[in-house]
Amino acid sequence: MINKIVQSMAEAMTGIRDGAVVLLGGFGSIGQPNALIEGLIEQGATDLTVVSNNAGTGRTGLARLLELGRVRKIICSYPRSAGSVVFEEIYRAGEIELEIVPQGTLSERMRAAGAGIPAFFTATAVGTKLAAGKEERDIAGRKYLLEEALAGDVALIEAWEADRWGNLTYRSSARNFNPVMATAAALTIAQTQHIVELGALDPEKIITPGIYVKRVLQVPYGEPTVT
Amino acid sequence: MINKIVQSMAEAMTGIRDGAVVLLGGFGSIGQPNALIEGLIEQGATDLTVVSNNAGTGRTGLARLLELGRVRKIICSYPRSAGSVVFEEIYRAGEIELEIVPQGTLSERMRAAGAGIPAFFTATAVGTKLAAGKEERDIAGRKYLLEEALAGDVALIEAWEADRWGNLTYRSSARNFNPVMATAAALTIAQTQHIVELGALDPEKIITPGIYVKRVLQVPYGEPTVT
Amino acid sequence: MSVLDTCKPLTRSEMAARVARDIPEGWYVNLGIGAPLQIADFVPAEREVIFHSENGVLGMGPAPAPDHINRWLINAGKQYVTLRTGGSYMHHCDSFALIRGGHLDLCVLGAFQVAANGDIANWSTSDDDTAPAVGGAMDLAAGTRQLWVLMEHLTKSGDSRLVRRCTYPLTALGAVKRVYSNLAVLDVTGESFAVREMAPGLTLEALQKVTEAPLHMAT
Amino acid sequence: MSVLDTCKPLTRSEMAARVARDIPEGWYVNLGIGAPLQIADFVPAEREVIFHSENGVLGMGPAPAPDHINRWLINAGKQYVTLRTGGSYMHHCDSFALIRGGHLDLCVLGAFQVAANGDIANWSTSDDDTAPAVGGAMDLAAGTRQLWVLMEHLTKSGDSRLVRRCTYPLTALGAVKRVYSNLAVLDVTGESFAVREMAPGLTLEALQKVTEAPLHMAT
Repeated sequence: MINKIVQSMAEAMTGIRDGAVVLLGGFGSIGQPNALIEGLIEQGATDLTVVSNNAGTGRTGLARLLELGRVRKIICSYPRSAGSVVFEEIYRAGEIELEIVPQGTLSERMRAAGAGIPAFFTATAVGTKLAAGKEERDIAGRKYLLEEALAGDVALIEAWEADRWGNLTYRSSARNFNPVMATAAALTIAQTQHIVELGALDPEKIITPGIYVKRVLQVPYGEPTVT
Repeated sequence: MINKIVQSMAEAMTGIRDGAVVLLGGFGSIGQPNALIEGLIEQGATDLTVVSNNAGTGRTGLARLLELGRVRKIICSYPRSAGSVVFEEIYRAGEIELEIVPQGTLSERMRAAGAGIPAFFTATAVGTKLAAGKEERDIAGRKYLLEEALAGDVALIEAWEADRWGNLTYRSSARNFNPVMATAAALTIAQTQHIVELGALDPEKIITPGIYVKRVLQVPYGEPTVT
Repeated sequence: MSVLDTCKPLTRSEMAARVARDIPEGWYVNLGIGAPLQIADFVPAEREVIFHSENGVLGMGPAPAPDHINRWLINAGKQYVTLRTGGSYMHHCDSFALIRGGHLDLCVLGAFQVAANGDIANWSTSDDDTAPAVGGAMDLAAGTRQLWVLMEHLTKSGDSRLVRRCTYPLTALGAVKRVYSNLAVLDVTGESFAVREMAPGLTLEALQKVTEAPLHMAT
Repeated sequence: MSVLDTCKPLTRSEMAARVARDIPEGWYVNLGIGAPLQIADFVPAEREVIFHSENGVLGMGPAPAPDHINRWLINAGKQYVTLRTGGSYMHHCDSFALIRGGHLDLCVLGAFQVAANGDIANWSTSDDDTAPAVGGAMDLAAGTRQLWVLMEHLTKSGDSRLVRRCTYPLTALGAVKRVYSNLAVLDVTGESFAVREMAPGLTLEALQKVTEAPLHMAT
């Protein structure tokens, strides 16, 4: 019997190695796998490359991971928000490498990794400083940049419901980056508010099929708070 | 008030021009917009390029459109099936141009058109005769082909439920090419079995949001038959 | 005496209302975070305009009543919002495919500078910015069918934001179609801005005095 | 006297059952149309193997009872199928993203020829084929983590389908990992096939006699 549900955080975090590329779901604090990030802090892997839309706020979660010096490089679209104090400190101190990627290019690069597409052309960022070093090509009279797939070793995501096959649903705008990150990593670990029986999820409504998910940990924390 | 529901086939077919690239949803006879294809036959546009996974069976629908000499070129993955007699006749007679595209490349090329990606690399068809004339590139030690976006002027698709904003759901495997074709055409026309009140579709379950749909025509034909 | 003393510049709310007036029913519209978000408040509910938020919300409605907050539903500015009847959710990648694919009729962004040729700079104020943050601005500017900019005509220090050539790092080349400022509504024409409307009491001459980019009256 | 007279070749069902034996629980598997589809019948339901059909069905189950047909649910071979508890639907593009992205553990295809270097030819029998039809074969062959081929060892006219070099138009280069024929199970090693099993009564020498590609015993 396939059973992707794990019973402990330690089990969920098994095998995340130093140097790993870690994709972190969520947009702002919604759909963010907070418990798994705490688990990763506990687990100890370091020298990480983190891919995340934002760069953490306050002193917990991703910000804490940064503060502990565990992240070598961050790839994101919007590191600067109210409360991203830790990131700004270590960035100014030259203690972290930053790769800024436009938000749509960021999600498409991960989608490409999950879909077996090593590179694609996009008009986003043409003529801007984010085009530096990128191949530019004229196609049918418009200029485009070649962007490469961005794959993760690990994805930490948050779901609303999950079953033992790893099928997932999300809630409202908490869907955000989670489904695409699930497809882009070798080891996708989901925290979920609810675990349901196999068959309880409407087959027409499953957003992430279990093929993309290796482990599921139930973390019923209630309602998120926007920080 | 936005209302994409049209009351007649003539209204649904307005503005399809000679020479148009027409995307036809469906896989086999499931999810195939049969009524709209009949409408197109009636409407009269000719010199069409048709994009469809199959090339029609029997002497109705797409096969009839072919038989009437209205299709200049067909782009598909699998023209030869039991009953594709019309296609085989006119193809042997040299009366139609055929572009064979691997099924996954076909759907991805349309997705690219809908997603603003003019071209992407894929490993599919490398080293085969379908690679002829295509740019090949080595990326991270593997060979890939550059494939171009495939956009439609018109998409004819079939849905299960629709509302006046053009939001759509599909049924089981009738989903197939329909959602991706909806994104890839300038004018997407959907036939639907059911029309529901705005708000009746679960926002978590809408597969094609109305932004991709211009017109909806209700065609409650009951159950499909596999041909 | 500044030109601003001789006329009545639009307030922020008036600017938002002015943009709202030009959005027809049935359009799919993305409003940039900050000032543009306010535009939605001035589109009457009976005129169906469908707002998109790049974090995967299509058919976004106004802020919820305090006792009816769905804590899983925020907009790109990370504020609580609602979903209108007929709205739907999508993931980030589908959401930006919608943007990049040119399916939005309109995007309204804020900006630091807009050039006469339609170049826009709205994400970074210098080339050595510490921790620049671009978000979805470049995708929206490059992908939307039509880009309008809503911004103050002048910087706090009185410099023109409508320029011959952007000096701040660019967001996109030649993307802007129209600018709504507190002094005027101007179309991008390539060489100079075409002035469609001015704030009450303003003349083209006076407007040109505070505008770096060349202006002409729209015909 | 043919080698086939001195041994007991596997029947089609035995071949399907033989492949089924090697598929472990938890694998995600796509079965090509034609003979490979039969493999599913030999995986016991209590061993959870999740079958994918490229027309957007994940968790495909066996054919329905005649009075319980869902007429919107077919497989890639256009036969009515069922959805297992836990299964789900996706659109074509997501379905092939799953294939192309290497998420399937296994695909089993039929073939006209497999070469010692793993090249496969399974979609067209000549370069000037009238109306060739490739379907999803190239995507599956290039994209799946592991490709096995299920085919008769010999053509109807007695030619070997395991060849030094494919003479039919290729489906993919170097993609095949293992071949299950009615005479043997063979691994692709690059130079010659490694024979893992033979049909009862067969020797390596006799098998080599009817096989164009060089063979050696697997160690």
